[in-house]
Amino acid sequence: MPRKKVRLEHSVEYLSILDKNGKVDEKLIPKIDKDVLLQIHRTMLLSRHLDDRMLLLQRQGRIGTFAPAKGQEASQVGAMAALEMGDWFVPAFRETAAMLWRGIEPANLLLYNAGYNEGAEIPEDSHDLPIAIPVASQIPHAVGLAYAAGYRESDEIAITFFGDGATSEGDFHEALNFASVLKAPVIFLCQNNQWAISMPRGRQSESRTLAQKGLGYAIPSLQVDGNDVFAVYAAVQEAAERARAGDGPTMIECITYRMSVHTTADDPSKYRDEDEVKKWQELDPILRLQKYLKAKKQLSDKKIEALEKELEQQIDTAWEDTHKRIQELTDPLVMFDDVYAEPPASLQAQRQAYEQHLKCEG
Amino acid sequence: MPRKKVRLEHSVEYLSILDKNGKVDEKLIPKIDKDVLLQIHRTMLLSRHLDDRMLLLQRQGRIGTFAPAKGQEASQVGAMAALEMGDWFVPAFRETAAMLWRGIEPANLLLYNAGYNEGAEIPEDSHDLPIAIPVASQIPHAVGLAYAAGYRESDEIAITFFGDGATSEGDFHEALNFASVLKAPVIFLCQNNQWAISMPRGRQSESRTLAQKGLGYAIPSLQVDGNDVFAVYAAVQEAAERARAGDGPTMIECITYRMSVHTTADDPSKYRDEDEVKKWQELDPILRLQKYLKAKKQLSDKKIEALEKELEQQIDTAWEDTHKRIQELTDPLVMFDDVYAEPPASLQAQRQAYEQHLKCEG
Amino acid sequence: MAELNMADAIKLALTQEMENDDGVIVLGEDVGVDGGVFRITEGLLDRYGERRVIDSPVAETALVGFSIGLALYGLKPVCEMQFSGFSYQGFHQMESHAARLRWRSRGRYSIPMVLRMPYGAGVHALEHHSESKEVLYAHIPGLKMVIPSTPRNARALMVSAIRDPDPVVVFEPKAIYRAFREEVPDDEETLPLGQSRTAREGGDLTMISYGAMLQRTLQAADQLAEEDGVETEVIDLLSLSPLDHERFAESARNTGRVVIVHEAHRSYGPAGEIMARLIEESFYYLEAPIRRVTGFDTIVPMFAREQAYLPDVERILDAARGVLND
Amino acid sequence: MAELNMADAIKLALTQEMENDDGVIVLGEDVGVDGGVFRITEGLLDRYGERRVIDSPVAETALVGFSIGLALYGLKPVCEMQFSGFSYQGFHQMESHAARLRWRSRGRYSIPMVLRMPYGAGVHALEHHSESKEVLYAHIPGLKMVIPSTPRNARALMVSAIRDPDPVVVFEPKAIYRAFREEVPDDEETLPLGQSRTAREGGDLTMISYGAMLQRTLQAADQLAEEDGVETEVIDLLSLSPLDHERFAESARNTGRVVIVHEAHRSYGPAGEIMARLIEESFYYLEAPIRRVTGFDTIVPMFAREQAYLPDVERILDAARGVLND
Ligand SMILES: Cc1ncc(C[n+]2csc(CCOP(=O)(O)OP(=O)(O)O)c2C)c(N)n1
Ligand SMILES: Cc1ncc(C[n+]2csc(CCOP(=O)(O)OP(=O)(O)O)c2C)c(N)n1
Ligand SMILES: [Mg+2]
Ligand SMILES: [Mg+2]
Repeated sequence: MPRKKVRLEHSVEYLSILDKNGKVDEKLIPKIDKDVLLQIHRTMLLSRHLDDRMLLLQRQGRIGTFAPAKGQEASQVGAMAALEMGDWFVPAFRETAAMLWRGIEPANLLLYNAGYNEGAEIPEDSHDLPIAIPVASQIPHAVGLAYAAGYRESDEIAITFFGDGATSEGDFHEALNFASVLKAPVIFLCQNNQWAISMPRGRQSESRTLAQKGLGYAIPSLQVDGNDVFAVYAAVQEAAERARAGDGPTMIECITYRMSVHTTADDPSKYRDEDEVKKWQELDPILRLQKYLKAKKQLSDKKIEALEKELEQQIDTAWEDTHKRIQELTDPLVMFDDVYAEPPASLQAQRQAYEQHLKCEG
Repeated sequence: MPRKKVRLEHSVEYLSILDKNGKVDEKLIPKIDKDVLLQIHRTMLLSRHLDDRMLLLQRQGRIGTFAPAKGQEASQVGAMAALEMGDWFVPAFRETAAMLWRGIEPANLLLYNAGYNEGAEIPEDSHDLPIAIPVASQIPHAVGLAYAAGYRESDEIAITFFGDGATSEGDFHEALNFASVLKAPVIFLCQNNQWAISMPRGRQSESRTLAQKGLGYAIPSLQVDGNDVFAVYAAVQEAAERARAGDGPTMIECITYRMSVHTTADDPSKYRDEDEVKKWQELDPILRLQKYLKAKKQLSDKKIEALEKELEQQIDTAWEDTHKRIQELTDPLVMFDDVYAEPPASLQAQRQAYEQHLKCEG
Repeated sequence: MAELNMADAIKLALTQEMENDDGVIVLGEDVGVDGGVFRITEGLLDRYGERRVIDSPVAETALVGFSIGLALYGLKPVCEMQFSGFSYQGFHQMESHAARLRWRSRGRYSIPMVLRMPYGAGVHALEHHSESKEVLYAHIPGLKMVIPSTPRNARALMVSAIRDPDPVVVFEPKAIYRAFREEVPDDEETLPLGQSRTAREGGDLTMISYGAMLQRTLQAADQLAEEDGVETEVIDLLSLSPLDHERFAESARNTGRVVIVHEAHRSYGPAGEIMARLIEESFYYLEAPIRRVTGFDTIVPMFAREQAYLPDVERILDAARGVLND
Repeated sequence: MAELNMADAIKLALTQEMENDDGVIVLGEDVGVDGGVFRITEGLLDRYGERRVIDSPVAETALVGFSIGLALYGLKPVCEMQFSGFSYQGFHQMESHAARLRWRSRGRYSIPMVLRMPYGAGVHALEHHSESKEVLYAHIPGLKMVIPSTPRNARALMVSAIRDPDPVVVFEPKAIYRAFREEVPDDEETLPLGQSRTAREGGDLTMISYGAMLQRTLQAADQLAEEDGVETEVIDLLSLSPLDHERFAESARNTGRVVIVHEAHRSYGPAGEIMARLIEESFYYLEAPIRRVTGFDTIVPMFAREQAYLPDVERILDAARGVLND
């Protein structure tokens, strides 16, 4: 009759496979094809270079505000590489590396960041969602997609990305509960990059881990070293297996770090110490993977150098293409497109009136 | 480096003191003055009788829809009795018993349920909030009130009531996180009455307890037998001490049962078994307290009978008063009151036009 | 052909569309076992099972966001908000995503979802159960918003809404769910979204209304004919967005005198847009100031006084006679 | 007296009110250490400490709901939504509680809170950062909603909003946060909420605008004077709710010709209500159909095309000349 302990369904574990010197725990390392692993590395590096270039372009006023993925490449590419292309990818706004893995063209990202909706164009057969900016608001979409896939007896599952800050939003909470009660085959991937703009992780929530928030929904949840591409891959692979087996959602907290600005409109010197950034630079996910690959003789400094040159050229070309396309995208009437499948009469009238106005001005 | 367990800050316990035969665990029973305990009993019984009367009045078409508290009297009165009148009481829509403990007049409740805003009138010095109907939406208010009290260096704390269904809403989640990071002196009292209209507790959330949702915020959380007035009192008392000591919020899940309809607009026979109700009737919180009081010779069947007669008379009088007041409340222009401190000109104009219209019709 | 009330007519639409298309999924709080608090979805769970008729936790944001996910996959969710007064909890999902995902993805995705909800006063309900804030949805580009007024058009609009490739918000006038019956064809019937109808013909005065207020407007029109010998044309909007101004502007050009009736609050209520369109389309024909009979800029009072809040036949007649004498 | 831009003028209002009244609490995402993403709250944390300047988790519902709790206690929360496009997450708290608690408690409680947020396009921002949906708030009884247009009135309105016993939504035109400076008195200054002003006098044409669009409207007015010899009276609404129609209706009675300019979407946008009031108050004086120059019924385009979405001087001139020639 007195106070008794209630046994919970789940506990929280922490997973790490690759250490900062490039050494791995061989018992835990997931099987990844050598080519695939090199592709993972290439994508992570491309993302890093693209981020750097975009920062430059933004500072020159050539493109607008964007949110760099720098430092989070392992969390993103590691996760997507563990999934199928038919699986549904539901990003927030910082998933450049994940988007690149999915085959989204750098030129499209550049165009999008230059302020053109055309950059968000998605091929008809793709299962990628466009960027979602309102924090956490994309999470329920992934649950719906996953449920729908299950309803259609497809093998597809869904993954959604969000940040540490997003775990404070109601959308996060409601979506996790839905996923749990409906056993939706979805993976919730929280990139805990330690900051939500100026709010440090420690003040976003009092809970020791963000993973433990999953306990409230009886969702299996774990923390992984998010700068360790193997740990992320392994965790997502396991979650995907569970989802495909009909065992419902998983929550994964990737411990990572936002190595750059929040967005290009942000000035982190107002709120964080450079020392902290330096500390995390030692845990840089790309360097760690490179150490591993070099030890395994799958990569060398020379090869990396050559690869970086190639990526820079790829980005040069992409920006040239983008630049050209921008020159062509002069028609403001595009803003009337795609509001509805069929524009209603009043909207057509507005378009025509504006067209007329432009003609008269022109 | 491999998978390691993360130690959590809290665990979930279950507390029960009074068993269904009226026996108590003497080590755990909170100290409650004999008079106070009789007052608790009286309020619980008044609530029960008022519920029954209101059901009758509703069926006769004399009052409108309301949500009976029947079965949840211990959770409500036990909680409020453990607090001070200066503490802030933030109810949802089913807190009749708690409201009665706070001194709200049965006549006011009747008037409110008859469709008159006047029934929600609150004395100037009261710290009671009016009924809040949107599920979970009142929870953040309690956090703000509690924080404000702390800011003003007052000893006051806040308590808010909500149901099992409410734990699925984003408002619940965001409010608990706020309370935790701001260490607000607030008590979250979840009356898990097993149903949210037609949705059973088991399908509202997959988690074994609702209390464990508190773990996601590192909020000390416990489950109590909500039909055991001593357990509820003890838990709230402990939570209040913690809050007043500056140690922040507590979440309490009271396991109780909605013995009546969801509201008078609801027909539970569509979704639940009478057997379930019968099972819970054996755990009726009023009967359990009466067994205890009778065993302690503080109450007898005769005294109970006399008390019930007295309460019925009290309700008779209240309804007569209400009935009279309704007769007087014929002025529809009241609907323009209290929208703003000072009605803006356009609203005044609307009021005048309507007044004019009524005169011409009249 | 059966005589149905509006509740049953909507149920017929849902049932037939679920039967026609296994992509149609019904979801909401208490829509399954309980059949919905207004019994609109009664019987669907037994017929189509719990994968297609989803009793959801109490969580409107997730309900709407999850529905968007279903729609992204190509399903056709019909999501119920238990009352329009609780739909604001899911509003940001409608504004930020349902309305924009076609646009944001340059047409790759569409959101063929229906968000249906009872709205309006007059059923002796609790606070928040009598709202009429259709403007909040009608103002959002990318959404459509319709409000039926009779059983037959309720059924036809619901079918069209379900089949529409874009998100459609359906406000159901709960006050007339069971107020009267109308013949509703057994066979499928649709109505184009964005098209109003002439509910009564007349050449002296134009009255524009929709939803539950249409009945009162028609009653006033009849009384005007009887008592004043005035023939009123009554336009039933049916769709607030897109708003079909052609019909009412034409009527206004013909009569020169217009009264608009709605139960939404007055300021920034739907009448404003209707008046704007009338100015744009028929200004030179107007012989008197357009009048509007609306809910007041007060909170909808608790039910003892809700009829005072609502436009009634007297207030409509007052305005009509005012306009006729201006 | 200092020359301040609008951002600094608002900061001045906040600082002085925090200094005057220790019940004023500032809260929002990144308002503390970071000083707000637009630096409006910069310096407040250092001065008033973290009990009064609260850096909040990313949770708009709680931000608004928590502010309501502070207000219930008698404090005066000034709550920032980082962008108006993310305020819908907290909208239900405004609609269901902030607007109603005075009414619901029969005057026992009041909600002296300010919900302030940057709104509008023109700063090359991401999606959802360029919204102008003021109608959503202006339509709700129980709320007030103001939109300043210059540094000086921004400061004065903010002070009045903080002191007002009712909830006030302040939309801050972010496009002109730093666009120009104006003399702002050091000493306290207030402006009654619900009062418009005449920003320019003239007898030939009335133009009505507010917020960031006011500058463009004034520019168009100047151009009309120069090029067409037309004198335009420009009314700056300042307050959308309550809406002060006296001033603009009077101007319309004088000029007979009216153009309304706003960047909100056209359908069910603010112009509708303004046109309704004009019909009600000045119909017989109108010599031509009122015209409105507005944002289109499209989603605000990404920034490469946002200027095409926004009313510009050309479109305003077009409408003005149209009205003058009608
Ligand atoms: C609903 C909402 N509120 C506020 C914002 C403004 N905002 C953009 S990003 C951000 C912080 C997000 O932090 P986190 O979830 O950790 O993601 P990160 O930026 O670190 O990737 C905020 C507050 C927004 N985009 N959406
Ligand atoms: C935001 C919101 N959504 C839906 C409703 C309709 N509704 C009223 S009570 C209720 C169920 C609430 O269940 P619970 O929280 O367990 O409280 P209980 O009724 O059992 O006391 C629902 C869905 C509402 N009032 N508010
Ligand atoms: Mg983050
Ligand atoms: Mg319940």
